[in-house]
Formats: sequence, C-alpha cells, structure tokens
Amino acid sequence: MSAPTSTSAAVHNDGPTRAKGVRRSLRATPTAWVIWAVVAFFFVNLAGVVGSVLVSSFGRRWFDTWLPSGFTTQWYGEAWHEFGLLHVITVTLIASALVVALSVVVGAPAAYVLARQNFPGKRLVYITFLLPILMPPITYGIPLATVLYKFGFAGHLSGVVLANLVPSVPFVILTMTPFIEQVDPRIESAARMLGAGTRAVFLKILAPLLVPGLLASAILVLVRTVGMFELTFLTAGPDSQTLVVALYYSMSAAGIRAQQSVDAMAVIYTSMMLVLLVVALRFVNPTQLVARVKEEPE
Amino acid sequence: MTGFDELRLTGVGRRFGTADALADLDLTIQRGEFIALLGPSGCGKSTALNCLAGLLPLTAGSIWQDDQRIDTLPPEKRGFGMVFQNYALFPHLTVRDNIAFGLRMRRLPKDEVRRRTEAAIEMVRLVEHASKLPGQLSGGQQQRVAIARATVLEPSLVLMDEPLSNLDAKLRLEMRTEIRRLHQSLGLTTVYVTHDQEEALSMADRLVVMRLGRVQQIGTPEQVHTKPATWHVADFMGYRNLLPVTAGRVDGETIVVPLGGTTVEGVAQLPPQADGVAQTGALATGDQVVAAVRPEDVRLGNDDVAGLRGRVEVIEYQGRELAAEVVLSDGVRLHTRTDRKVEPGEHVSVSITPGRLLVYPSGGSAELPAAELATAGLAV
Amino acid sequence: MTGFDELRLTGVGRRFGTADALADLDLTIQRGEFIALLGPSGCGKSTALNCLAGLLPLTAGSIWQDDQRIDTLPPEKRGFGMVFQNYALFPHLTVRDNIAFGLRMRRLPKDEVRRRTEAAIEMVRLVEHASKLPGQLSGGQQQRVAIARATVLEPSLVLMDEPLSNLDAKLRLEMRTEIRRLHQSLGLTTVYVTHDQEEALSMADRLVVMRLGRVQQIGTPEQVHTKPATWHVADFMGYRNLLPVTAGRVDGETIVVPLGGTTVEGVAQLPPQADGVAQTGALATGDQVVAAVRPEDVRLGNDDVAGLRGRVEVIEYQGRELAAEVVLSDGVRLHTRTDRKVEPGEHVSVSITPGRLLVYPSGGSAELPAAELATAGLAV
Amino acid sequence: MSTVSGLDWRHRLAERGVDRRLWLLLPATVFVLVLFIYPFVYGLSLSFQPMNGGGAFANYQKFFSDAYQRDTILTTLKIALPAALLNVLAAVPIAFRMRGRFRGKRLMTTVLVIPITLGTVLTAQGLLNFLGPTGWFNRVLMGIGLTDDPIRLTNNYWGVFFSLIVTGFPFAFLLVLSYLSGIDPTLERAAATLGASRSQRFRRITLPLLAPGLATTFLLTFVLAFSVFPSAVLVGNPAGSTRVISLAAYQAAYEQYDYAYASAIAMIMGAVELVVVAVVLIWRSRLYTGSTGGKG
Amino acid sequence: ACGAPTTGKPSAGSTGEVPDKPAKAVTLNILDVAGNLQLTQGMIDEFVKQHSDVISKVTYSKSPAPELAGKIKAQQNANRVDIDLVLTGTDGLSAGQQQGLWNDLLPKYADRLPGMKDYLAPAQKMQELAGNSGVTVTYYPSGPLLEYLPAKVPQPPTSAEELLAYAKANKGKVMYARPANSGPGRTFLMGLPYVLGDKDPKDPINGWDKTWAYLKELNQYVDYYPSGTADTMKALANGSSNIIVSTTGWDINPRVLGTVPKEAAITTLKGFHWVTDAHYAVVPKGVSTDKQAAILQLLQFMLTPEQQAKAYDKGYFYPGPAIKGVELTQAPQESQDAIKEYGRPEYDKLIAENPTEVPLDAKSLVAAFDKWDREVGGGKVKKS
Ligand SMILES: Nc1ncnc2c1ncn2[C@@H]1O[C@H](COP(=O)(O)OP(=O)(O)OP(=O)(O)O)[C@@H](O)[C@H]1O
Ligand SMILES: Nc1ncnc2c1ncn2[C@@H]1O[C@H](COP(=O)(O)OP(=O)(O)OP(=O)(O)O)[C@@H](O)[C@H]1O
Ligand SMILES: NCCCCNCCCN
Ligand SMILES: [Mg+2]
Ligand SMILES: [Mg+2]
Repeated sequence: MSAPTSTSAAVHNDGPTRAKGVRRSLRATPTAWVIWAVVAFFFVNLAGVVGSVLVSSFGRRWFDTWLPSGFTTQWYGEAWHEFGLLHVITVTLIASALVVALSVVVGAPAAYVLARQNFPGKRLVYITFLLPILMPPITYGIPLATVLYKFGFAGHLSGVVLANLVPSVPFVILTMTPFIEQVDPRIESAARMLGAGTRAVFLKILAPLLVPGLLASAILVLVRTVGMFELTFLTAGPDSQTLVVALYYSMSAAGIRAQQSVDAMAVIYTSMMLVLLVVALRFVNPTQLVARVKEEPE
Repeated sequence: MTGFDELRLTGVGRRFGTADALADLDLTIQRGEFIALLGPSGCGKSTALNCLAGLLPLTAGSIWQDDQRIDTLPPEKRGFGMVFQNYALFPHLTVRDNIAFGLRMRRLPKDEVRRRTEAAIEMVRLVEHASKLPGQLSGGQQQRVAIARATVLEPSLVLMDEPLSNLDAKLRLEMRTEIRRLHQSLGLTTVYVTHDQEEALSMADRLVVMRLGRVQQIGTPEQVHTKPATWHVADFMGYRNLLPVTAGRVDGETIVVPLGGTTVEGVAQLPPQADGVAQTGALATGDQVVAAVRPEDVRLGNDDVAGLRGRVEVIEYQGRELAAEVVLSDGVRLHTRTDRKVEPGEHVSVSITPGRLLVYPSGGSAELPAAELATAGLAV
Repeated sequence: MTGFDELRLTGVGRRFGTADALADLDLTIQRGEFIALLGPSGCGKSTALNCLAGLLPLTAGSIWQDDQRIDTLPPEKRGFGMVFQNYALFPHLTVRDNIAFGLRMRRLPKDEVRRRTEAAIEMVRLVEHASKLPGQLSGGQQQRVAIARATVLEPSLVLMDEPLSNLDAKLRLEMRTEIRRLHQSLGLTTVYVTHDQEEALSMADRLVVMRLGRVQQIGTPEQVHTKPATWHVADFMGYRNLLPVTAGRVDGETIVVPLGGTTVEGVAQLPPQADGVAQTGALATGDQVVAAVRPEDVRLGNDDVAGLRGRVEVIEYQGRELAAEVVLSDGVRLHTRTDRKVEPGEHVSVSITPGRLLVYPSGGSAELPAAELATAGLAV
Repeated sequence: MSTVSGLDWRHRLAERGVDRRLWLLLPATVFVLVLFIYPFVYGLSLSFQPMNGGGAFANYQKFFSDAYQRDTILTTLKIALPAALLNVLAAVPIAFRMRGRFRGKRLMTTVLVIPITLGTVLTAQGLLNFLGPTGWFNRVLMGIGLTDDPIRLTNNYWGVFFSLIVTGFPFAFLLVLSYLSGIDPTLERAAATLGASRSQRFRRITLPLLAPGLATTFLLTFVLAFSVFPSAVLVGNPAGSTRVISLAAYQAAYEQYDYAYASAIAMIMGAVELVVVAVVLIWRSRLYTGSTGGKG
Repeated sequence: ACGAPTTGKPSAGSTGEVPDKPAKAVTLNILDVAGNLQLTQGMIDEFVKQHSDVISKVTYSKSPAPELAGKIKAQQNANRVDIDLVLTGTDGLSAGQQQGLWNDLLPKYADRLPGMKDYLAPAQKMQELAGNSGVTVTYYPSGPLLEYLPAKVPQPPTSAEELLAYAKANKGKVMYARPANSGPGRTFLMGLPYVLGDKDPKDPINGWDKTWAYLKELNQYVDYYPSGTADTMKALANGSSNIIVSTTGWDINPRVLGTVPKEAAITTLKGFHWVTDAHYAVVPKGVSTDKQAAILQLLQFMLTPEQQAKAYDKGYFYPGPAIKGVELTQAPQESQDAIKEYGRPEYDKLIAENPTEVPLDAKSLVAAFDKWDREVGGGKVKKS
C-alpha cells in the first residue's frame, strides 16, 4: 500500500527545492504505520471475506480445497430466472431512489431546525425522531402496513416507499444535524440579505455546502432501504418486491438451495449496491469540499 | 419592497443573556442619508446593523419603515443589502457567482445579471479573480467581493460593517469614492460602520457615536469632531489628551484649569440635551472635570517661550510629522504632533491652540475609571 | 526552538496554479527587528507570512534560520507566533482558553499559564469577555483575542497579518503601543502586515513594499516615505497625484516637467539598485516619465499669485483639513489638502513644495496602464 | 397599541427560538406522527395485552423473571457497545489521515467505504466461508504453522463481532470523514503555530470540533449493532452466546406468534437503547456545537 | 389479535357462494413460503396454459415463512387482501390457523377436490393435521437420516448409542443445525423420541426425558450448531464434519446441486420412524369468490397424477407426490435422470418398512425449540 508515504503533508508538488530538501512526506509517524497496518490487515481479510463468496458463487463444487473444482455461471442464471431479478432490481432501484430523495426532502428541513434553533419541546421532538430508529419494526410494522393497505398505498411501490421512509427520515435527520451545525449561520444570513427565501437558502447555499453530509446520509439511507427486509416485505405487492426480499428468501426460507446460489444472490445484491455507490462517489467526492479549497490550493 | 422615505428606530435594544449589547437606540434615517456608526470595539455597532437587517430579533423597541412596522419581517423581505464584518462569502461560489447571487434571486434576465455583475467586479477591481473561489482570495479581495455583492443589488438601504478595514490606503480611498458615488447616483440610503474616523467624517452626512451599547452623540461630522458631546466621544474622536483636573475659575463658556504648574483656558462642555447638541453652562469651580485636547492642538515651540514647558520623551515617526510625548513639569504627559525635528530629552515649550481645549464634567469617578485613563495613555 | 540571530529568505516564491502569489523574495531579518510588509491588496503579503510560518509550502527558494534550513520544518517546530488575517480562533474554546492554548502546549506550570493568560487578556482589554466563546464576540474583540493568543507565547518571531484592522483608532493606537512594547521589552522579532501606512511608518524598523508578488522596495520608513523607489511605491505611499508626462530639461537630479500650461521642477528618481536605495541619473529629456506628488505637498493659495492655477472641483471634509480636487488649466486634476476654507468653483493658485515632486521613469506604457491611471484618479 | 405588544410578543418568542422557521419541522413531524407514532402506539398498547392473560405488565414480568430472556439484554450490550465503540474509534484516526491530498486518495476512500455495500448476507456468507474451519484464513494459519487445528471464529461471539465491524466500520468511517471535512483546516494550522504537535492538534482542536458528529456516529452505529439480527443468527450462536434481544423478540413474534410478547420485548429493547442514547445525547449537549469554520 | 388499527370485516365479494368457475379469467397472486414452487410451479403454469379462461395470469412471490402471518394480517385488517394463494409448510399453516387467517376450504368444497381422496396414507395424516384450511399438495417422509462420507466413516453408527460413541470418539465431527432454523435439525429432534423409546414422543416437555438427556450428552461432543442445514452440508462436504443429520430431500438434492459429494451415503438409527412433512395450499380470508373458484380448479388439477409426478423434481422433496400411484416414470425426463443418478434404491425399502409419524403440532414444536435452545444449544455458552 502506498499510503504510508502519503500521510503527513504530501500535499504539494515537488518544487525544485524539494528534491534537495527533506522529504517531508516520508516522515510518517509510527502511529501512521500502525494505522495503515491495521487498515491493510482489515482489507486483506475483507478481501478474503468478499473473495470467498465471489469465488464460491462461480464455483461448480467446492469442498475441502483452496479453490472450487470447476467454475460456472449457472447459479447466476438460475437466480436471475427464479426471482425475475431484472424486475426486482428495477423495483429496488426505483424504490430506493425515491426513499432517498423523499427522506432528504422531508428530513433535511427538520434537521436544520434541530441544528439551528433551541425551542421549547426540542427534546421531545428529538426523541420522537429517534424512536423510529430505535424501535425494531416488530413493534410497528404490522399496524403500519395495515394503515398503508387501508389507504391503498401498500401492495405497490408507494407502500414500500412510504414504509421505508419511516426509519429513513429520522435517519437523515440524525445524520444531517451535525453537518448543519458546522455551517456558519452568517453565510445563510448573507443569502437572506440578498433576498434568498428559505427555499433558495436551502437549495443554493445549504445544499452545496452540505454535499458531503447529504451524500453520506443518502448512501446510508440507501443501504438501509435496500437492506430493509421486514417493512418492505410487509408492504410490498407481488410487483414491488425488492432484492432483499429475494435475498432473504434464498438465504433463510425452507427448502434446499445450493450454497453457491445464495452466494450468487449476495453477489448480485452487493454488485448493485456497489454500482450505486460508485456512481454516487463518481459524482460527489465526500472529501472534495469547500473546506478543501482552503486547505490546499493546487 | 422598494424605496422609503424614512426609517425609524425607536427604543431598539438587544440583550445577550444579561448584557445589553444595544440599548435604547432612537434614530430616524432619511432616505438618501449616509449615516456612519462609530464607537469603540464591542460597543454594539454590528449588533445595531444586524437588528436593522433583521438578522437578530430585537429584545426591545421597534423599527418602522414609513408607516410599516418592519422589525418582525424576515431579512429577505426587507430588501436591504449588507456587507458583513467577516464578509460571509459563499465558499462554494466563485467571485462572480457570489456577486450575481442576489441578482439571480431577483430573477433578473440573464443578460442584465451578467452585465451588472461584470460592472460590479470591475468596480472592486477583481476582474482577474472573478473565477476564483473565496478561499483562494486574499483578505482584501474577499472584502471587496462582499462590497460588490451587497451593492450590486442597489438596495434601498445598504448596511456596511467596516467594509474597508482590510484594504490598503489607496484602495480604500478608491472604494470610498465608489461607495459615495453609488450612494449618490442611486440615491441609496447607507448605514456604515467604521472604526476609521477619517472615513466617517469624510463620507457621512451624520455620525452616530456609540459606547457600551448606547448612543453618545448623533450629529454632523463637524459637530462630532469639533464639539464632542462627552469626554468619551472626545476620547474616541482623537482627543488623545484627557486630563482629569479640578475646574478653576468659570466664566461663561470659559473655564480655567490647572496644567503643568500654570493654568490654561478651556471651553466648558455639557452633556447633550435631547436634540443631540451639546449645551454649555452649569460647570462650577471646584468640579471634577476632564480637559480634552487633540495632539494636533498641542504645539511645541522653542524652549525660550514663557508658559507651559515640558520635556520630550517618546517620539515616533509618522510620515511627515512626528508624534511626541511631552511630560510637563507636574508630571502630566501630553501627546503632541509636530513637524519640528525634536529629540527625546529636549526641553520644549508647549502651547495649546486657543479654544481647542474642551472641558467636560467628569460624571463622577465611576464615569472616569482609572483603568480607562491609563489606557488613554495618561499618567495620573 | 528559541532565539536566532538572523532569518534569511532567499528567492522564496509561492505559486498558485500558474500565478505567482509571491516571487523571488530575498530578505534578511535581524533578531529584534520590526519589519512591516506593505502593499496593495492581493500583493502577496499574507502569502509571505504563511510561507514564513510554514503553513504554505514554498514552491521556490529557501528559508534559513542562522545556519539551519527551516523551510521544511513543520509550523509547530518553528516556534513562530502568528496572528491570522481572519483570526482563526478556536470556536470551541473560550477567550481564555484560546489565549492559554499555546502556553498549555508548552506544558508550562498551571500557575504561569494562568498568570500570563490573565495578563494577556488584560492587555487586549477583554477582561469582561474572558469567558465568552469567539462566536459571542464582536469583530474587534475577536481580533484582539488573536493578538493575545499569538503574543502571549513571546515567540522568537511574531507574524502579524493586519492585526489591528478591525479596531477603532483609539484602540488601535493603544494596541500599537502594546505591540511595540512587547516587541521591545522581549526583544521579539516581528513581521507585520498592514495596509495602514501610518502604522507601518510609525512602528517598523524597515518596510518591505510589495506589488504583484514582488518586492518593490525595502528600506527604512523614512526612505520609503520620502524616496519611493518606483512610481508604484509612490502611488501606494500616498503620492496620490501621478502624472504621466514627458520629461523636459534634465539637470542632474533636477528635471523639468510640463504642468498646467507651465513647467515645474521635479527630482529625478531611478529604480533601486541591489542595495535597495534609489539612484539618480539616466533620465533624459523627452522620456516618458511619471511625476508624483502628495496632496499635502500641493498647496492652494490666493488666486492672485503667478504660476500654476486651477479651479477647485470636489471638496471633502476630513477632520481638520479639507481634501480638494483642483483642475488645472490643462485639464490635469490634482488632489490637494488644505486647511483654507475653499469652495467648489473657486479659482486658486497652486504651488508644489519644492523638492517634493518626484519624477520616475514610466517603464513603458505596459508599466503605466491607462486603467491604473484612471483608478489613481488621474484625468489623462 | 395592541398590535405592537403583539409584535413584541413575537420578538420574545423568536428570542426563545419560536419563530416561523419551526414550520420546517412540520413535514417530518407529521410524517413521523402518522406513519410511526400511530402504529407504534398500537404496538405499545399491544405489549400490555398479553396473549395468555395476566395483568397489563404480564409480558414485562415474564421477560424479566426469565433469566434466559433477561440475559439477552446483557448479551446484546456486550456485542453492541464494543463493536460500536471500536467502529467509531477506528474510523477517527483513519478518516483523519484521509484528509490531506495524496495520490490515490479517492481510491482509498472508495475502498474504505465499499464494505457498506456488502449487506449482512454477503458478510455472513463470507465470514462463514473465509473464517470457517476450512476457510482461507484457517488454511493460511495452518499453512504457516501458526496453529494445528483450525481456530473457530464463526458461530460464536466473534463471528457476530466481525460482521458488525465489517458492516459498521465503513458506515462510521463515511460519517466521520464527512464530519471531519467540515472543520476548517486553518484552525489546525493556527494550533500548529502555537506549538501544538500533530497529536495535540488532533486532541485539542479537531476532536472537540468533531465530537458532536462522533456522538451521532456512535449513536447510529450502536443502534444498528444493538438491533443486530441476521448476523447473530447466521454467524453467531443464536441459542447461546449471541442470543441477542432482537432474536428473543423475533422468536416471540415469528416462532411463537405471540406478538404481544414480541412487542414487549421490542419495547424493552428500545428502552435499553434509549438509555444509552440518552447518556450520549446528554454528553453531546454539553459539547460545543456550532460553526467549525469549514463552511464559512 | 396482533394489534392493528382496524379489524376489518371481510371485504365484499369474498363471502358467499363460490361459483364453479370465475365469471371471467382471474389473475392469481401466489406466495410461496416453503420453497414449494420448485415442485409445483410447473403444474400451475400448465394449468394456466390449459385453462386460460379460468386463470389468465399468475404472479409468484416468495418469502420466508415466519413473516407471512403478519403480512396477511395487515392486509386483512385493512380489507385489502392481495395474496390469493399461499404455499406453505406446517409452520406457516399453523401460524395462520392460530391467527384465523385462512379460509376453510374443507369440508365445504371437498367434492371439488376429488384428488384428495387418493392421498397416500401418511399424506392423508398430514392432511388431517392441516385441519380444514390447508390442502396438501406435496408430501415426503423426510427423516431423520444420518449422512456421511464413506471414505471418512467406514462404519457408520447404526443406533443412537453408536452415534453417541462416535461423537465422543470424534469430537466436533457430528453436527446438526439449530432445529429452529433447520428442517433436518427439527426432524432429528422429533425423530429421536421414537428411536430412544421415549414416554410420549408428542410431548416434548414432559415426555422426552431420554431425548433431552441424549441431546445434552451429545452436546458435549458438538462444537457448535450452525444456523442452517446448508452449513452442515458444507461442513460435511469440506470435511470439517463427518456425520450430519439429513432428510431424503436434503440427501439427494444437494448432491445433484454439487454442494455435497456424490459419494455421500446415508444411514438410519435403529428403531427409527419417519417424521413426515408436507406442503399445503391455503387461501387467506378475503380472497374473492371468483378467485376461490379458480383456486379450487387449480388445486384439483394439481392433485392429478400427471401433475403430481412433477413433484419428483430433482429429489428436492423426495419423493414428493402426495397421492397414490404416481410413478417416477411419469415425471419429466430431467427429473428421472437426476434421481436415477443421485437417488437411492434403498429409500423405497426404508419408506415401505418404517413407520411414519406426523410432526409435532406447532405449539409443541415451539416448546421443543425453546427447550432445545435453553438446555442444549444455550448450554454451549457456559462451556466455551
Ligand atoms: N489558494 C489560492 N489559490 C489561488 N490564488 C490564491 C490563493 N490564495 C491566494 N491567492 C492569490 O494570491 C495573491 C496573494 O494573496 P495574499 O493573500 O498573499 O494577498 P495579501 O497581500 O495578503 O492581500 P490582502 O491585503 O488583500 O490580504 C492574491 O491575488 C490571491 O488571489
Ligand atoms: N452572541 C453573543 N453573546 C453574547 N454577547 C455577544 C454576542 N454577540 C455580541 N455580543 C457582545 O455584544 C457586544 C456588542 O457586539 P458588536 O458585535 O455589536 O460590537 P461592535 O460594535 O460591532 O464591535 P467591533 O467594532 O469590535 O466589531 C460585544 O461586547 C459582544 O461581546
Ligand atoms: N431484521 C429482520 C430480518 C428477518 C429475516 N428473517 C429471516 C428468517 C430466518 N428464519
Ligand atoms: Mg462589529
Ligand atoms: Mg492578506
């Protein structure tokens, strides 16, 4: 890993003097070495964890050996057909995009108030927003589904989206609050002085400054939504199952299923998340921020 | 919200915890006026601007725009412009976009936005820096962006909080001219906070001098400069020599005070009445008073003249003139300015320009704390 | 790291992208010196300080402390103190803790930390505000915290970036005195950025005048003030009248230039040689030159005197004096200062203090851009 | 004038934080009330209606009087607290080192965040495959002679713990990294000029400014860890050392179909979490929260 | 009972007489929580193909069983049932029965399901277990069986004692999954009382003394209990375990799939009884009468021998058919080939010669799981 050489302040191009001078970037501290060693160890093992599933998902049969005795893509093909994965993945993508967008739209303003203002009853409000995260869906999932069925939402995508919003909105609120606290309120004042109303302040000022925060909470909400089995299952109709339902089914339903086929499902699930994540990170780099500009112009 | 005829602040106050940052501010601003707020650091100038802008809720009083009460309007509804003391630039927007922001909020046509933005960029001399982000600008450049951003909108009222503090003398002069020009050509009303007296004196129609959250004097530059209402204002307006003495003979406006072993004549000053103009009278012999005089009004002469005499102590080169501290025979230390070449240790005669020594009631010892005297550079 | 005898910057440069914010800075600072960096906004002053402090890596050159090369040392190893232009106070620490921070980092005994912190708080007059967080302070108060935080450590070198820009005149004077006092009593070395010429002139042992990232002149206050090395420096040092003219008769140092339909005598100036002192000679009749004179050196007299004559246009009240713009018969506009009462439209005679009109080579039209002339307030 | 006093009243409210900005809370509040509180109250009341009769608190009594059930609280805390702490504590120094600019930084960041995409199932399968008795990990250990018999790292406490690290660390890292990016680097530089070493700068400047974010991160990681369910079953020992409280609730609901009891267990679970959360929040409320200079 | 905002009356159109044939072709939503579609999807598709005037389209979804009841409950409370047919094992069936979720199809419509008369005897017993709401669609005798690799275990245990002895001699090499998560695990649990001759094999709390004692003893030689059968299969395959418990389906199908070596063999314990298993079709309350009509026709179609033959599959639920007289030769060729290669001739004999028992009812089973968790599985904690 090239990291240790780039820890301290390897932030500038080598100027003409730097060749002669002390290479500052090489003076990584012992702590740095320890940290990178731990990270490396973590990654090696992580690679093992992921790799073993990946290899297994392509394995024809894999007994007491380093590698499977043969390779095949049959498990993917079977899973793909068995669950109609194309449809399921489409649904999953649409549902999670909607959940992410809506939970940010609903959650961010509330996070804003909680970050900026002290008002009577704030604690109560805070706890109210915390509860849906703390409480397992067992406590409210079925009545929630009933409500949603009653109003005709459940059984379609809209039910899945609404139900998933329940933990997602508070999640956005919680993660966004510290980000908003970090923004200097005078920036907002300046925008208001220039005639920006609340909406414009949000869209033009806060949103760009909060990009890392938005991105982080969007990714986390996404992960949670894509992975939220119970609420999705309770509210989904036959056409609005998401990938996790299929995955949980393949993993834990009664009946016999090849280990490799579960692995293949898990790989499909992860690949989809990975694509989403990489797309997200392509467009917005969580560390490429306003503050960066201050840090190192170059 | 467009123009207005007058803006009235009545009893405006703002409290932080138990401390009044601003109290009892009564001020009527006429359309087109240029008002400067002056006062020591921490006296409440920025607080006053923030209250006017609607960025801080008042804890007392009200603000009226003509007949409409506006103190509960949110800032974006008031249509005022503001240059923040710390600039508060949008860190994610380029100079150009920072400046165009307000215009875009008004949904002006693209062309006009571009035209006006470029003009403003040129005005503040940032043409080459227009595509930089604020974090890539020098302090002064940032400040100029703040000025351009607030003025490009041509708001009915512009609030400026020390907008030129980070500019060099030359640029400051130019910017001053631009601000005056904008103010006059567009008929803007301007409230301007500055710590630079010269700026205040040269730009403003009226000055508001504050201290500890309260107004000390409101008047034209000339009034404030030549007739400070209290010794605090005098102190602030450059009357660097503030001497706590006992009043001698009083004769109408003239009052004799002891100094350097002899006596000098001063002009008696009284606290301002409601109309804001200082009134005389009512100072009596034996009162504790404060005599105030500017360094420029203390002249050094050759050693051989009769009258006040002293020894030069510290001298400081200040461009054309020298700033010198002279210790009189009774130990009182006077700040003076001179274009004579004097040397430390030299003995000189000291004269005070007639009519330029102002004598104020001290307001009791509580009003004239020793610490403050010490900070005023006075040896008691 | 404690004291040093000298600090040498050789060829120091810092580039942002393709633009040199600082180039070729050669400067030797002696222990105990007070150096002021001066120059227009954006000329690279803060960049220079940051390079010295170790906060910005150099892109060229090196910095030596006595015989040790220090430009690769991290800031905390250099032991310099710095007052940031934007203060950079720790938002989560009270005034007291901000100031005590450096002392604590040195692991000084608790008692000493407390004592020195309190003394510093008192020095910057923040006793009542000591327990506030930076966010609860006024702009000037924050700036004072920054000063106290950097100086309480009594570092071998203090870098101050416009440390007084947000203070009122009175407090600024006091703080100046404090800074000088600290500088002298502790034998600190100080590099001080200011946009205030008077401050620079009165405080510094040497001035470094910069422009566009490059040094224009290094010299004592008197040298820089009376003998600016280039017309740019003159411009910056308050020679508000900069007149591009064609040199007339040259006679040693004396050079005759046309003005207002007649001619006046000026003193020829040449670009500085390596030693930093301006040299004369080598200006010839017919050269494009720039004549520079300060407003204070342009005197207004009664209409009836022979010589230059003009009409008063704009006047501006500036405390004791008036700033007036006078248009000469050839259309040249002169900035003047006067304590006479003049009125706009009045016809006056104009005289220039002998020896105070400096004549510079123009350095070609590229060096004397029209825009710059216009901004200098000159009607070409 | 009555209108005037009405307006003054408004100033007073504004001073106490009650102004029109509070309307921004409305959508989220309505949302949570309708879609969460309303159903949740059913769940709550259900927990007081035991399936097999008894007093209103019968379910709660049943839980606390049965050591097998009661112990799940401790079991869960023993897994969740260390895992959440480790995730946050590990994320901080790593995120801190990811701030400067260096080649490959974007890649590093992405790679560190990637495990977030794994999901519990892949993680569980992977841990079982990789750390299992004949997995690569044990093969390597035995190959280099570190051990003769495979060491057991799955189907016990450690399996669950690892799975919480694998899924929780990137989560914490992403949040911490983002919170960090909001802190103005100038502050650290200022501290450097005051003689603060790297570690002092971190401890005295960065950490305190980061602390509110850390509190939130810890909270969320803890809550996620506390409700660990699939991995407790898949890579843990669900009958024994990793019999977490959510498993108890799950069994009540989906094996015994006693929703009332399940609700009660879930309520207890929420209450325990709430205690931890409250402690963290109280601590957080005493920290400096506010502008960190990075975005202004 | 599970606390929903409203408790609805059955929606219009779901009560009343069920016509013979829907007024017009219906769309069915079928939910499989038992992995049953692997066996029956072919039959259903065939029906749709042949009777598109009855069922125009089917949508299939699959989910784990436990959450099923909650979902149906939520739909019924809201009067919007959109699951028309559920394919489930005994667990889901009885969960729904406890909650009163299912429509009673029997005995009301028994005459429309003549195929039910041909159930195999043990399938008939499974049908009786189902009461009036479920219709058995597939059946298998299940287990308990022991599975091992002959290369590693040349002399497999043939009795409970021998198994114990083997486990003792080969610590950690005997494995079964946590019964609550595993079909073979629970079959083993339910089968042991018969093997050991316990007092009341249907009463796990009071009648299983020998079983519990045996399991606790065995526990001393077991390292851990994986949370799924698949893990035990894997352990067997990779050699970390020598003997695991299994069922007919779990024996054949994984070898077909290649997760377990083909050469793995099975054995039984002396005195063993089959503890049988079946899959059922149930109709939630609230499904319209038109759909019910279609479902009845569908079920009857599925209970014909030609269709039942598809249940042989690849040994997934071996043998699979619930009715008599369904020969392997009627099954699809693929099916026949797989079973020919991986099936075991000895199964016919084992099935013919050993008694069959129905599994525990849901309540007892849960009690057994709980006791196992507390006393056997949970016992591990203190030990390690
Ligand atoms: N990060 C950066 N990226 C690009 N250009 C920069 C950056 N930082 C500074 N500059 C440019 O470098 C030049 C010098 O900046 P510097 O801050 O040193 O000016 P200064 O002399 O301190 O000015 P001021 O008096 O206005 O503070 C300016 O033109 C500025 O725009
Ligand atoms: N949020 C706050 N909490 C407590 N005190 C405050 C707060 N904001 C301002 N103050 C105090 O109110 C007083 C007035 O502050 P203000 O910013 O108006 O001063 P100012 O006149 O603008 O000073 P300067 O010239 O230094 O900018 C100061 O003493 C300041 O410490
Ligand atoms: N968070 C709850 C996930 C529920 C998964 N169900 C799996 C069923 C195991 N038998
Ligand atoms: Mg202020
Ligand atoms: Mg600067």
